[in-house]
Amino acid sequence: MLTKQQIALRIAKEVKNGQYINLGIGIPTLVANYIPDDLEIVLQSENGLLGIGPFPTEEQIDPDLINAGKQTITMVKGSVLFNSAESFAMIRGGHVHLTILGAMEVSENGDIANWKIPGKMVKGMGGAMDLVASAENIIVAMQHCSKSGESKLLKSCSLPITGIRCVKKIVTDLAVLEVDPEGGFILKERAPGVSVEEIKSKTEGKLILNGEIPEMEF
Amino acid sequence: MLTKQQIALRIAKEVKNGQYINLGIGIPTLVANYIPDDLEIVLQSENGLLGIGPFPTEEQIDPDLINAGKQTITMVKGSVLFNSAESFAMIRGGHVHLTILGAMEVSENGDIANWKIPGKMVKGMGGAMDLVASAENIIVAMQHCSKSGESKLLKSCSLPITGIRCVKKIVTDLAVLEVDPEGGFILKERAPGVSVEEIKSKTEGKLILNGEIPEMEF
Amino acid sequence: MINKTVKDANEAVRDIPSGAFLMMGGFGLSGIPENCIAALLQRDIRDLTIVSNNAGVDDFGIGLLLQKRMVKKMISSYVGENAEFERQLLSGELEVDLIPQGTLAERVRAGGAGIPAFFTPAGVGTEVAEGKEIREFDGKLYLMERWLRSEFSLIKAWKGDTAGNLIFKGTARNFNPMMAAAGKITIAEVEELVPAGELDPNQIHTPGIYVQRIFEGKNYEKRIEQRTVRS
Amino acid sequence: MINKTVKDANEAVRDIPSGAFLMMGGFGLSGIPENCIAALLQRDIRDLTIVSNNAGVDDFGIGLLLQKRMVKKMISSYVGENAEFERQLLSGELEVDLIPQGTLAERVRAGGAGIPAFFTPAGVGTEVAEGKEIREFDGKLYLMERWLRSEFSLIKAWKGDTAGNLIFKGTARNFNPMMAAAGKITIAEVEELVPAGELDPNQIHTPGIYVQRIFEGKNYEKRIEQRTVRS
Repeated sequence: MLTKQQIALRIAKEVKNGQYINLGIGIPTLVANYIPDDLEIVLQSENGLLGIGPFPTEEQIDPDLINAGKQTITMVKGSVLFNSAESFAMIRGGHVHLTILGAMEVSENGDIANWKIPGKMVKGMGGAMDLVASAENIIVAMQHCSKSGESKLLKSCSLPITGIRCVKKIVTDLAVLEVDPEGGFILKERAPGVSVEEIKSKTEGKLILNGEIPEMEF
Repeated sequence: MLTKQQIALRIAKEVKNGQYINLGIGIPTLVANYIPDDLEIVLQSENGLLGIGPFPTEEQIDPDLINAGKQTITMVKGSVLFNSAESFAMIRGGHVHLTILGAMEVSENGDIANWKIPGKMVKGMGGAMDLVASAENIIVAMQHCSKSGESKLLKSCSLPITGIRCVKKIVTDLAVLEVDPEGGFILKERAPGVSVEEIKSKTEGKLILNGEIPEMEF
Repeated sequence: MINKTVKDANEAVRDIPSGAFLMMGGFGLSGIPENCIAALLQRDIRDLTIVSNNAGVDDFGIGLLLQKRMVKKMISSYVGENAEFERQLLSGELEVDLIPQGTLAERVRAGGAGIPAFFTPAGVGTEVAEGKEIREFDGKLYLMERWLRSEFSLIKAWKGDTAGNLIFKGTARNFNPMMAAAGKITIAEVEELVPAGELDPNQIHTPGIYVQRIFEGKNYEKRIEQRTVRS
Repeated sequence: MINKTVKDANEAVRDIPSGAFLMMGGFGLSGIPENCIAALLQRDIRDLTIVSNNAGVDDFGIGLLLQKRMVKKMISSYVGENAEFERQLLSGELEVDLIPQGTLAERVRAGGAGIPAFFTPAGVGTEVAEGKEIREFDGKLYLMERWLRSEFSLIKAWKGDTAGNLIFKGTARNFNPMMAAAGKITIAEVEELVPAGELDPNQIHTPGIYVQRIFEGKNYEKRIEQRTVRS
């Protein structure tokens, strides 16, 4: 089973040179730490920045410079600031190539649920619905099962949906899976030491097995 | 009969303190010369400037600073530059209070035709359709009759329309008229020495006379 | 040039009535109209509807208006980080409309730009789509969304001039420019107010035409929600 | 940061094919991509569709492309000042779509922003409305208009950096920023190209994310159409 850091590390391998990327809160944020230095990529923050840099030193802290998680940040060289309408014009217009975000549930047709648990407090969807409806490539970082052991890769989502038919790839603590446009999770890679049988038993949705399934390499 | 300068002078009296104004090409441009100095107003140029100043001196000429008529201009203090989408956001959103423009024909319900003469070369409507569909107050500056003596204040426009039910007031070489929301030109003022009868004979659309019609004062 | 200056926050918000429909700039606590919120707290008004991406925290920003029970309804994209908000919502004292952040930004932009409705893919197939027109363009489904316009927009900029031209700083820009344009009366508070003509016309973020009142604010706290530093 | 630099105009436009759908920035002759137009003139391509507010004059700007019969169709708001244009139009060699200027600007903006359609009051009751959906919102009539997106957008800025961030000057900004965002491949020519990091991130008009190729142009003529001076 992968740690959160390993999930982030594995997702970082999906990043291609020249991409503009939006990273969600949680594991996705960790991905930034593992992107190879020789790749030219730009991180977008939907509150109005292209070119997120590392966290600031104490001296660099600026209350007027935060990311979408309201954390203090810095800018890299070549950054640009803009307003929220421009930010979502970028997202909706397909200019941000890759969105990496967390999920509570994903369905075998690529639906995602990650914003609301009925009966519990509702915090709102923030920019998630815009992001999943727009980016050409959407990768989900998540645990394969809930804390009580229920599969989070489902035939259909039980929670309120954030977006439909949008997830392309899922990296969990157990596996890398792609969503088949016809429906179903195509198992691409196993976490080290995890068997196909275990993944199958923990995937409620249709699991598609094509030939030998390799272990992930790091 | 008023000269073009006098038409502009009369229209300048309609300008109120604090207004943002778009002036069309021709007589409307002349209006700027007659706005009293004690009024704080701002002129908008739809190619991307609020705060049009006077024409430049030879030394001030800048090819990157023109008005919507492609003339070289200057900026006043407090000016701001923006793109064409922002410019028409201002216009369409009703932020520009007053549009003054020329017309080939106006109808008694406030329709205006000023962009196309079928059979002749078509140059395009530029920003006119956006302006007449949007501003809360639209004043037309025009000659009462064509060169061949035909009335240009009509029951309905014969030329292709620029916008419907939008003109609020018309200042011609003969008269000041308001468009009645119910239909008809309400005669408000006569040019010096011009009789009500002459105006009536030169207005094809319904002319509404309420009491004594005063001569314009300058 | 038209002078939009008012004396201070109290004068700027003096005529906002109970039941008013307001917009307030800011993302989290960044770029919020601190002085205007403080002045509103002095007024005896209630039943406000507020469009704002977030709802502040318990003891700062819009959270202060919630504490005084001045708010009837919030229109926001994300309202976590606020226990008093949660209490009022669950008890039925407060209404909330949750809107995807990009849709919120674009609806406000549309309000200022005179676009009564537009189509966006955000929310298709979700509960956000309920009751809305769905239409296919070029093989993809979109929702029709309406503009948002306010009676008063309360915004915060870094620098401004007496003509109402504004420059924002960093990510404190966020929703402020669109809300400026979408307000029937827009009140801008700025950290530094200069005479018209001192700002570069080519570097202004919000043209003064959108601003009806402007004043130089004071004592900005600029509270940080998540203070993160490099390890 | 991603480097978008190409060597020159010839390299930038090398793969624009016959029949391409292009956008070109500029208002009149102000802010037009002079270097890209010159490079296109060297290429043996034709049947271009060009979205541009105007069509240049006989011997400058897009007029040069018209002279070489490279243009099949213009999508513009105003096309006066051009005798060759008129000749080709009347003879049926050239097609033209005339669009209200604000609608043109917003359709291009919508293309970049992923808004497939929106409503505008411009053109209601006119021949522009023919074949379009008309809808009433809050008692006023509006037309539904579709987005415009290009295969290549050719734009001109004042300063730019290697990451594609752009700053425009004066009224030469006009349609350039929206066209940058609406292009699948956007080519920006700039008067001065600087390394990423030299421009103030708070003062950039067009974010580099919209620009795929950038180069420093040369020999800008910046012809003036109506040279007017104070008397």
